[in-house]
Amino acid sequence: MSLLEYQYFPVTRPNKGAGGRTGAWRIVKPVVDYNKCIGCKVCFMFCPESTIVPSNGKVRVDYEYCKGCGVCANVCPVKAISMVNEQ
Amino acid sequence: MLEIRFHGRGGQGVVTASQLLAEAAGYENLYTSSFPIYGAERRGAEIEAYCRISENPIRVTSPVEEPDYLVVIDNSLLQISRNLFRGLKDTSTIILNSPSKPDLNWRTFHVNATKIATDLGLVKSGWPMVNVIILGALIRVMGIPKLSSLEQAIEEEFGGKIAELNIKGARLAYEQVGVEYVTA
Amino acid sequence: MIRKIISGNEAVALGVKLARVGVTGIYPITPQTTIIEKLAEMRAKGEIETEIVRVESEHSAMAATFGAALGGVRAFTATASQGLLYMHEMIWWVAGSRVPVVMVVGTRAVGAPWNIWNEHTDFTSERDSGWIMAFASNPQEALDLTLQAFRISEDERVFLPMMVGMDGFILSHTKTNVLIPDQDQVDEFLPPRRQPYVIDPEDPIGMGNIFPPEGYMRLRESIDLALRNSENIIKEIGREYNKKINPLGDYSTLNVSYKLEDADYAIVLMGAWAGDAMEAVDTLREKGIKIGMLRIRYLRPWSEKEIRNALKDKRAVLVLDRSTSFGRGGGPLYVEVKSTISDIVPQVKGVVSGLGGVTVNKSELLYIFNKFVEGLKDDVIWYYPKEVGKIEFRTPRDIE
Amino acid sequence: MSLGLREILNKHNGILSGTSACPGCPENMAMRMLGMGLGKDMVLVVVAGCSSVIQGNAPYNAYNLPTVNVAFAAGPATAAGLARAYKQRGKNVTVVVWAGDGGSADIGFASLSGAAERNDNILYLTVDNEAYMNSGGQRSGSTPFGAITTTTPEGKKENKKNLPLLMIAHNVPYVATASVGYPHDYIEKLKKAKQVEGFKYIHVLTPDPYGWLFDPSKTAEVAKLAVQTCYWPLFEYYNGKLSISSESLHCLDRRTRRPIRDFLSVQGRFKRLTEDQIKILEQYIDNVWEKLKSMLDNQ
Repeated sequence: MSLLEYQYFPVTRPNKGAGGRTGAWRIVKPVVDYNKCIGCKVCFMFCPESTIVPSNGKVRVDYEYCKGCGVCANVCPVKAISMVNEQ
Repeated sequence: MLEIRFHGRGGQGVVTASQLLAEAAGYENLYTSSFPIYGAERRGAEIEAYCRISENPIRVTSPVEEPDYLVVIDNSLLQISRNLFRGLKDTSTIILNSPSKPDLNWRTFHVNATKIATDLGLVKSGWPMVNVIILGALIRVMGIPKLSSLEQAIEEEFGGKIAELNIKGARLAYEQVGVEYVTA
Repeated sequence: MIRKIISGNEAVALGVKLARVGVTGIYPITPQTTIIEKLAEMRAKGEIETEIVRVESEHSAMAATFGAALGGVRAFTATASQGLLYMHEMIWWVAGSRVPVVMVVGTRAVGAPWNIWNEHTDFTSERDSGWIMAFASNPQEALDLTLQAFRISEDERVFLPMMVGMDGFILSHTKTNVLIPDQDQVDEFLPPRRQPYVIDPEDPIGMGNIFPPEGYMRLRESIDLALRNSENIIKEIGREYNKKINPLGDYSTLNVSYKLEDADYAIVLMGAWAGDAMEAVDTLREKGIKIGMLRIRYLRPWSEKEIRNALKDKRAVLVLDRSTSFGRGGGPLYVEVKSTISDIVPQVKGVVSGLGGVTVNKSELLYIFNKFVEGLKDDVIWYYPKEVGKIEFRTPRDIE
Repeated sequence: MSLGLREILNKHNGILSGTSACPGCPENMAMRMLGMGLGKDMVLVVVAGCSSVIQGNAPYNAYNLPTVNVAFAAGPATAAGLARAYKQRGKNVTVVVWAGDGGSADIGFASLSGAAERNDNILYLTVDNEAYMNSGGQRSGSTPFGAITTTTPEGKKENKKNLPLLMIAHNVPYVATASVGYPHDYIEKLKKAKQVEGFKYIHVLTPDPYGWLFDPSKTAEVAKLAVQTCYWPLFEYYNGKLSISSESLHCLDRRTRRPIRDFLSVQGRFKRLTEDQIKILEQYIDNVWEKLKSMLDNQ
């Protein structure tokens, strides 16, 4: 469909970062201790931001968007995630 | 253009009468419009409805104030209505549902539609349904539309037994009206 | 094409049938109720396949119609008065979404107090909402405009919702001769639905999440541009309607002129009373008074060019409003016309009348037009054909 | 039937990283689980609320689903229209309404009730954070007794409106409650609802760290506590039968309930509760369970 130059529609596409990158305001960040991690992925299940990504049977954190809420550290049954201060 | 005003009471089919007349005229490729005054639609309250018939497109949309024909479906309105005769011209004609001829200052026809309805058993919720019957008298007096067009409109509206009885009644009114003719 | 004696509401319902509407959200309100009753009846008889959502409010009627339109089918609803005001929020939402929807408004007064009769204030109060707004002057035109509304709103150069106004009772309940187009004629005129986007899993787009200020404003301007640009498209589609459906009226212009060309005086109005006004114009013409009439058929888009062209060289213009714009002096139509022609017409006068079902017939219009031609002192008058009955005046009460 | 992790991992993710949600947002958790439960063949209708904002800004959208944003009270009817459109087009699409407690219990209740009464073929989700959190935390009909909100600074004086029971009273085919603290239970219920024809209602408790005043890292924990203390019963009503979910079975007996204080004490919004007021809340919980028990006894 050829649309005219003046025609705009309030339509948006699914895309990462629609609400912006986390940037500088994160205070703490989760760090996974892979020696402790048993790969149960409970953290993945609860992460509100989809920033815990299943990887090689365990998980990794997408720090670009992680907001540092700490839910993952709290739900981890083996306490493999610790919240570390940002520099 | 012929302008017709119907008076009756809520529940007597005043609106239906004006619409059937319009539909009958429509079968003869005449232009027509019909509408009621809405508001007091309670059973028993005085109701007005209007119909216009013309060979040309009808532009006017307002109520009929100076009718050529006045149809009174309920003759008790003669005593109580304040609006009944408003706007009547010297040349206007009245068609009345009444057993006897009243003394009015206009060319007046009457037909005992109530008796026709009662004899036919056309009674709804205790009221004889005279609205369609009186149309038989009206079209006879006006000269248009044809009785067959009216019958077609009645058939279309009601169908079945009710249509049959109403057509019978309209025919009787068509035949009986004009037997007594009153001039001012 | 067949000729039938039907009411304005029946004509609209038949238009919906002919347009092959997919979904309609319905909720009753006088005087449009018989439209939705007729649709329900046709559906029950299997004459239409339209899905009918019998919602619990007008707000939901517009929401359901909106949802259906987003889902990719032709969608329709009808309302009036309080109902229109109740769906006001959704009316704006739909316009903002730019998704084609058609609505018929059987115009009626707005409370308080209660009044079920005709006036145009409900309709005119939506004039800034971003909808295309047409107003019929007889049941035939209500049907014609309803059919054209689907075509106009679904044109890719437009993609806006469209509402068609129709005087409550005066048109909605008047049975008169209507030419009903055949289904093939309509199918040829009205192609299958097109819309700018569809919401379904095939394309997981979002509609209506937050737009930052400049983006939002750009969308608003887009509505304005599409709406103003629709003028040409309406004419183009009107000409096509003339050709393919061959109606009684002429749809090649937005607004309709009557005996205006050589006129010194012009009347401007909208809706059903145009019929009585034409009769009054004829009577005055017979007396040698050069008067004509302009009937506004499209309140939006407002065709400045057409209206200026029609009213230029007039000695004076009288605008009749069947609606109010409290505190402005004159109704919305008066304000619009005055702002359009005040630099080329020396005198623009206004009459507010016909509110809440006040009947203004030919003889009353004649009276008004005569007064106008003789010269009105006031810019705007409120005209009452009959004495106003007793209304209680109350002195203010001090509250302890 | 339990949901294997492998199955969940393969499921659709409803949320893309980089939303506008606050850290620890329970609505985001609930939305991600929605995608896991329903897969891709769904359309989302979002009414005014946190979720309108969470999606982020144009030209993008953080919801990885076809999404319609609508006015506050317009969700159920818009969804009904969409569902009818898909029916006309012969498409099998689950239409989901996503509404907060304000949108469901207050401003949108008439349209919710209307859609339920019509048995429109939609799935309605109430994500209940127990106040108007998007506008800064004002009380709603779903705010519990005693909770401090910005419009009840002295604590709310009325009990929470029991929406799930109200929806059961509408005789709809499927009603369930869930909590983001128990993802498997919630996802199971979503999957079940998807198979049901007609109106489906799921009410998810989503504890909001900023409105309930607790540490955002404890979102899941508080959501569990609500269930463990029997404040938030998990149940399912299907085909006219009520069944209590396993996480809540212990609540049927007053003696096995975890004390409500364990739930209240972790939240700032209840910090001013007196002993008498806690008793009122205990009474409320008891009443809810008595009702549920009598429903179980009478079926």
